[in-house]
Amino acid sequence: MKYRIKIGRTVFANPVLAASGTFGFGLKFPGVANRIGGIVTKGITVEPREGSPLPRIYEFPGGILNSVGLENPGVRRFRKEILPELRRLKCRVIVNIAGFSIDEFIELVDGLDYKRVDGFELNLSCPNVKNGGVTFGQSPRMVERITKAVRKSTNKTLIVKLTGNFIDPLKTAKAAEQGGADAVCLINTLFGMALDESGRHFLGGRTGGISGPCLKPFALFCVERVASKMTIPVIGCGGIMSGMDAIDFLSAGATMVQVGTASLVNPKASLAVWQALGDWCRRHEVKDWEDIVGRTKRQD
Amino acid sequence: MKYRIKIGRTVFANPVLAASGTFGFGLKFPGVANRIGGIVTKGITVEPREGSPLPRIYEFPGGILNSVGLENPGVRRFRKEILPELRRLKCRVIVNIAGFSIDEFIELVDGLDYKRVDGFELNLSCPNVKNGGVTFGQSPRMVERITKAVRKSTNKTLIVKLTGNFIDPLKTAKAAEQGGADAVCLINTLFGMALDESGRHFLGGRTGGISGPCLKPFALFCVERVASKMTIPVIGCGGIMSGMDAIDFLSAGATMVQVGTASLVNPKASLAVWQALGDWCRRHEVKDWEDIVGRTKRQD
Amino acid sequence: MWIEQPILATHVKPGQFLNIKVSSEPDPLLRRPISVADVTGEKVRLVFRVVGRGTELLSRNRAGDIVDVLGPLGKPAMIFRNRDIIVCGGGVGAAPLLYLTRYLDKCSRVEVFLGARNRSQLILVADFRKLGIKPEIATDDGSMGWHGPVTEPVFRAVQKKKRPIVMACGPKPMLVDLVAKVDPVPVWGFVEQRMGCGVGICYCCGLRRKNGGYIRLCQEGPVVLLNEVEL
Amino acid sequence: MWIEQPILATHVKPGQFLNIKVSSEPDPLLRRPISVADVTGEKVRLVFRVVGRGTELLSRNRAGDIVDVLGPLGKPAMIFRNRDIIVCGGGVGAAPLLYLTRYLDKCSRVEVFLGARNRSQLILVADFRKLGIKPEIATDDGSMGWHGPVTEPVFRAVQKKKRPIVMACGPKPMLVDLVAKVDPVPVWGFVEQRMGCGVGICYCCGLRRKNGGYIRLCQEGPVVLLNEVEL
Ligand SMILES: Cc1cc2nc3c(=O)[nH]c(=O)nc-3n(C[C@H](O)[C@H](O)[C@H](O)COP(=O)(O)OP(=O)(O)OC[C@H]3O[C@@H](n4cnc5c(N)ncnc54)[C@H](O)[C@@H]3O)c2cc1C
Ligand SMILES: Cc1cc2nc3c(=O)[nH]c(=O)nc-3n(C[C@H](O)[C@H](O)[C@H](O)COP(=O)(O)OP(=O)(O)OC[C@H]3O[C@@H](n4cnc5c(N)ncnc54)[C@H](O)[C@@H]3O)c2cc1C
Ligand SMILES: Cc1cc2nc3c(=O)[nH]c(=O)nc-3n(C[C@H](O)[C@H](O)[C@H](O)COP(=O)(O)O)c2cc1C
Ligand SMILES: Cc1cc2nc3c(=O)[nH]c(=O)nc-3n(C[C@H](O)[C@H](O)[C@H](O)COP(=O)(O)O)c2cc1C
Ligand code: FES
Ligand code: FES
Repeated sequence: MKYRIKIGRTVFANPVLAASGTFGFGLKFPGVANRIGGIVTKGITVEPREGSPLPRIYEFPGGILNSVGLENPGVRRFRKEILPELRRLKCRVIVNIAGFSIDEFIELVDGLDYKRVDGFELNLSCPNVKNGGVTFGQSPRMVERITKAVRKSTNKTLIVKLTGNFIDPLKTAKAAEQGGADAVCLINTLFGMALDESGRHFLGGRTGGISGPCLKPFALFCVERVASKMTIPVIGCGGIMSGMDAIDFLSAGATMVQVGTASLVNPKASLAVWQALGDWCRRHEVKDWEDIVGRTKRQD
Repeated sequence: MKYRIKIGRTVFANPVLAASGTFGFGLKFPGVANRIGGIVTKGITVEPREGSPLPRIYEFPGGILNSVGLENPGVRRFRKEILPELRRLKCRVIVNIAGFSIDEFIELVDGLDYKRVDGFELNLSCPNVKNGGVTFGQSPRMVERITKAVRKSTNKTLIVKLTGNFIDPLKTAKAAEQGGADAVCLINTLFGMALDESGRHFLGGRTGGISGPCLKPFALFCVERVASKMTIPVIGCGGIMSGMDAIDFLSAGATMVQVGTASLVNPKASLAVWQALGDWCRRHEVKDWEDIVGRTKRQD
Repeated sequence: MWIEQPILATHVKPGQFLNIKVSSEPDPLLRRPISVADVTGEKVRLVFRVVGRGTELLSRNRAGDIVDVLGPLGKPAMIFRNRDIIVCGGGVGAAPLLYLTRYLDKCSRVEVFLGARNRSQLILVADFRKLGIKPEIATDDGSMGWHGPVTEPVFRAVQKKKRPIVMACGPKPMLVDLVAKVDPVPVWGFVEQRMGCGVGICYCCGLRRKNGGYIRLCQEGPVVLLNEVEL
Repeated sequence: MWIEQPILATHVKPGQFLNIKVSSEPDPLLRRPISVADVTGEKVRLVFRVVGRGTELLSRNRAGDIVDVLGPLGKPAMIFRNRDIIVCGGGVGAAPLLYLTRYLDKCSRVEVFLGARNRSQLILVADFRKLGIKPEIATDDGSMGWHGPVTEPVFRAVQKKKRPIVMACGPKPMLVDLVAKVDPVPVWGFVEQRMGCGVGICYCCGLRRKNGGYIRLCQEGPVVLLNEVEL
């Protein structure tokens, strides 16, 4: 069986990506990055960002809350310091970008028009920033406008990362499709918060985003809801910890998957997911991804 | 300290209720029901409903998925067989009602105009029915229309139970307030689904609703978001397993809380939550609910 | 596994089950239902097979550990008097039948049939013998007793009786096969179904009746007249 | 607790930590960071206090158990040569200082100060002695050594030295107090911060620098020049 998958102009060696924000820039673990489908970088903004006050992470049964607040060096330092390093990687590199206006999104793709950048993931779903992020992703109109504007500026592969927070992702996925996206990624973290014993917000950023195993049933629901109604592929994300989790997302209709929180627990998690997925396919003599992708609906 | 709380015309002995669908009709455990603030019954519809095919429950790290599908005897048999039994209870009884049209909601409150019914909780948020339920709760306009219509038909206490699925609960809470609700309850279960090893839906009803501990961070977020912007009280619900969980919801702005899934694990859970909450108040020498309710915002 | 709880031991009847919180942690969250296999003095005996994480955690308990148990739950099985009762257990399904047989044996004529995949999967044979009953054995691989499904010797036994009653516990396919084979003889069976609360408050354990509607297995069951439900 | 892992033991340097999955279950999900307290042969020693569920589960390990450990992580502490080094540990903070002192002692003049709430909370005193160092003790209740905060004897010691360096580990209030007291003497401290990955890929462990920006504690730390960061 051929494991390759093409999305936009990019051919991925296999359908497992490291999710944005949970694998840095892939440089710490090139041995992992080079053996999975590719990596999605930490979100990059036009200006450098310090991120949220501490603490930034909270644990609860089944998942975590984070409020990193898009800490990143900004596009210029990313270009100068990180991009050259990324040339060492052999895998596909998708840069996750977060603009606070349409112009910023264009500035970001214009400023990253390098060969080493295989494509962009538009982060229209970060719950940890005041403007932009999830507020864009909650408006189908904005999703379409931003996608369209970016599409005009670049021929590179374009993934739109959507939210399940307070908006039907089918609406925003349709908008991204309309805007010319090559794929949508479902889903980013869900809104959440935690208090300490004195009733104060536990996280420095007050509220955060839910990720980890407990996100899976909801993310799977979103993927199934959206996938069969789209002409562009869906990338599934949310609580994938194992190869079987990945297969569930493919069954629900995802063409590829992203592994997030699992990498915090085990930096090799995305590779482990891919290996387990590959093993499963061999064991079940899967001939073609098409046999698995979307099989839930077909078996209903 | 006085633990009593008044919502609409109803005085509750304390702020802990058993959530709808997770405590039957309160008749199995009168010793629990009579010592908490009150019970909310399993959802009642006009016609009897068989509910969803099996299995109806699935477990994952941090929570469960259920698709009971509103199995219930219908309003007539409820009136004939269950209502007389409910007279044995001394606590407040709120009947959770689920109509599939505005007329049905009116039929339900009209058919339940008995003294033993202290109030109604409009279920505009059930994810396990094809029409009505969450589809009503995703439309602020429908929420307002239904609430208004029911308000005209009854003077009893009126709670509107809202969803966090694909809609900003602030919008629907405002609509419920506008419609004349005495309180809103946040939140019902989140959409979710699970697959079995062959890629088929695990639940007989295909998709289900997420509840349990992992729902808490999201529910808490919803409560905080809504509570400070409303003139009517918010009842918090989602993942409350302990007294400390309840205090978190009060801190975030809830006036009362409902205990759901915890009762499946331990039928006395709601009473245990109330006892722990009471103990905590005594230990911290709380003089008034107002000292706790909404303290997070005040301490920010 | 034995649970020592005098009140429980005094009150629990054949057919009833316990709902056990296998871990004090929130995961796994739900309790696991296990039937009562026997009662001796102040002790309740449970026999279960490790099939997943819940039963695995339960099996880790050592003598002296305290377990969080809810019960007795469910409706006691009917104890028929002066009838010919054929008791049929498959695999770990033999467990609850032991306690049931102890009761039935006092007031009816009881014959016991135990089936399993092979000899080593057979359980509680000696315990039945201690009741003074010699269970007939059947194994799928013929490693002991009748070579084939236990439902066959049961079928033959049923034919010899007047107005017999079958009481069975085992895997779903066995129960389905049994009901079909002995039709129209009434078969009372222990049914397993995913449960939420086990106490009748969540409606997660519905079992479909042939003439429509669901019953709550944790209330009307777990022992039900199989002829009337959809398995 | 001792972990036997030859490669780990050869490579781990003072100041580094391990990130430990305390349970094979998904809950608790995240690893728990624990500093290396010492290395003997092929064994790495960890000393930790049970403060919550994670450390509780970790403490349940018995000799021979296999633990899932990631490391060595973090930047090794600076090993200054030919300087006067004042080592200051508070409570369980003494742990990573033991291994550090073993290194420092070979190339600098080292004095060790250990503080704790009371005598029974003092740890590793004998182990320091085995290095040939006699730690000065301070307890809040005066049950052993100086009666008062350990930062006071440290302050006095610092004043006697030329260009001293303080290396400290302990609760945040102690570190804050220390930096203020000995100012402008450089204080290198072990900082504890909630971590996500421990390997620099999640940006959850930010520590604010006084002149702006965050550093990742798991990368630039856990031992950092406290004078430059906001605690
Ligand atoms: C009334 C009743 C009596 C039972 N008595 C016995 C007994 O005496 N001995 C014995 O070995 N087993 C018995 N079972 C089955 C036993 O409850 C399951 O094997 C057990 O719950 C599986 O849990 P697990 O975590 O090990 O497996 P998992 O595969 O992890 O189970 C996951 C989920 O499925 C549920 N589940 C899985 N299988 C079953 C099942 N067959 N029935 C109900 N829920 C299930 C669990 O409750 C849990 O929510 C009984 C079941 C019922 C309903
Ligand atoms: C680099 C580093 C080295 C450490 N070395 C040691 C050591 O040698 N000995 C020792 O006893 N302790 C050490 N700690 C602290 C130890 O990691 C925490 O006590 C432990 O993580 C608490 O987990 P818990 O589940 O028991 O507590 P919980 O209260 O359940 O912790 C919940 C969450 O908080 C985090 N957390 C809680 N307290 C801390 C803390 N102080 N620092 C970081 N995360 C925390 C946990 O990672 C977890 O995510 C170190 C911490 C860091 C960052
Ligand atoms: C610490 C952390 C940082 C994240 N940062 C980003 C980010 O910069 N951009 C983004 O699009 N998503 C970000 N995410 C979201 C993840 O990429 C992923 O969508 C989400 O965590 C759900 O998947 P998971 O459950 O596998 O983690 C972050 C998640 C975590 C936990
Ligand atoms: C088995 C089950 C049945 C439920 N049935 C209803 C219902 O009939 N009506 C309703 O409004 N909510 C129903 N709910 C939702 C709960 O009342 C509650 O809002 C939700 O479970 C979240 O709270 P929890 O996490 O404490 O369970 C049900 C939940 C469960 C688990
Ligand atoms: S398991 Fe809850 S009603 Fe039967
Ligand atoms: S803990 Fe993840 S970057 Fe430091």
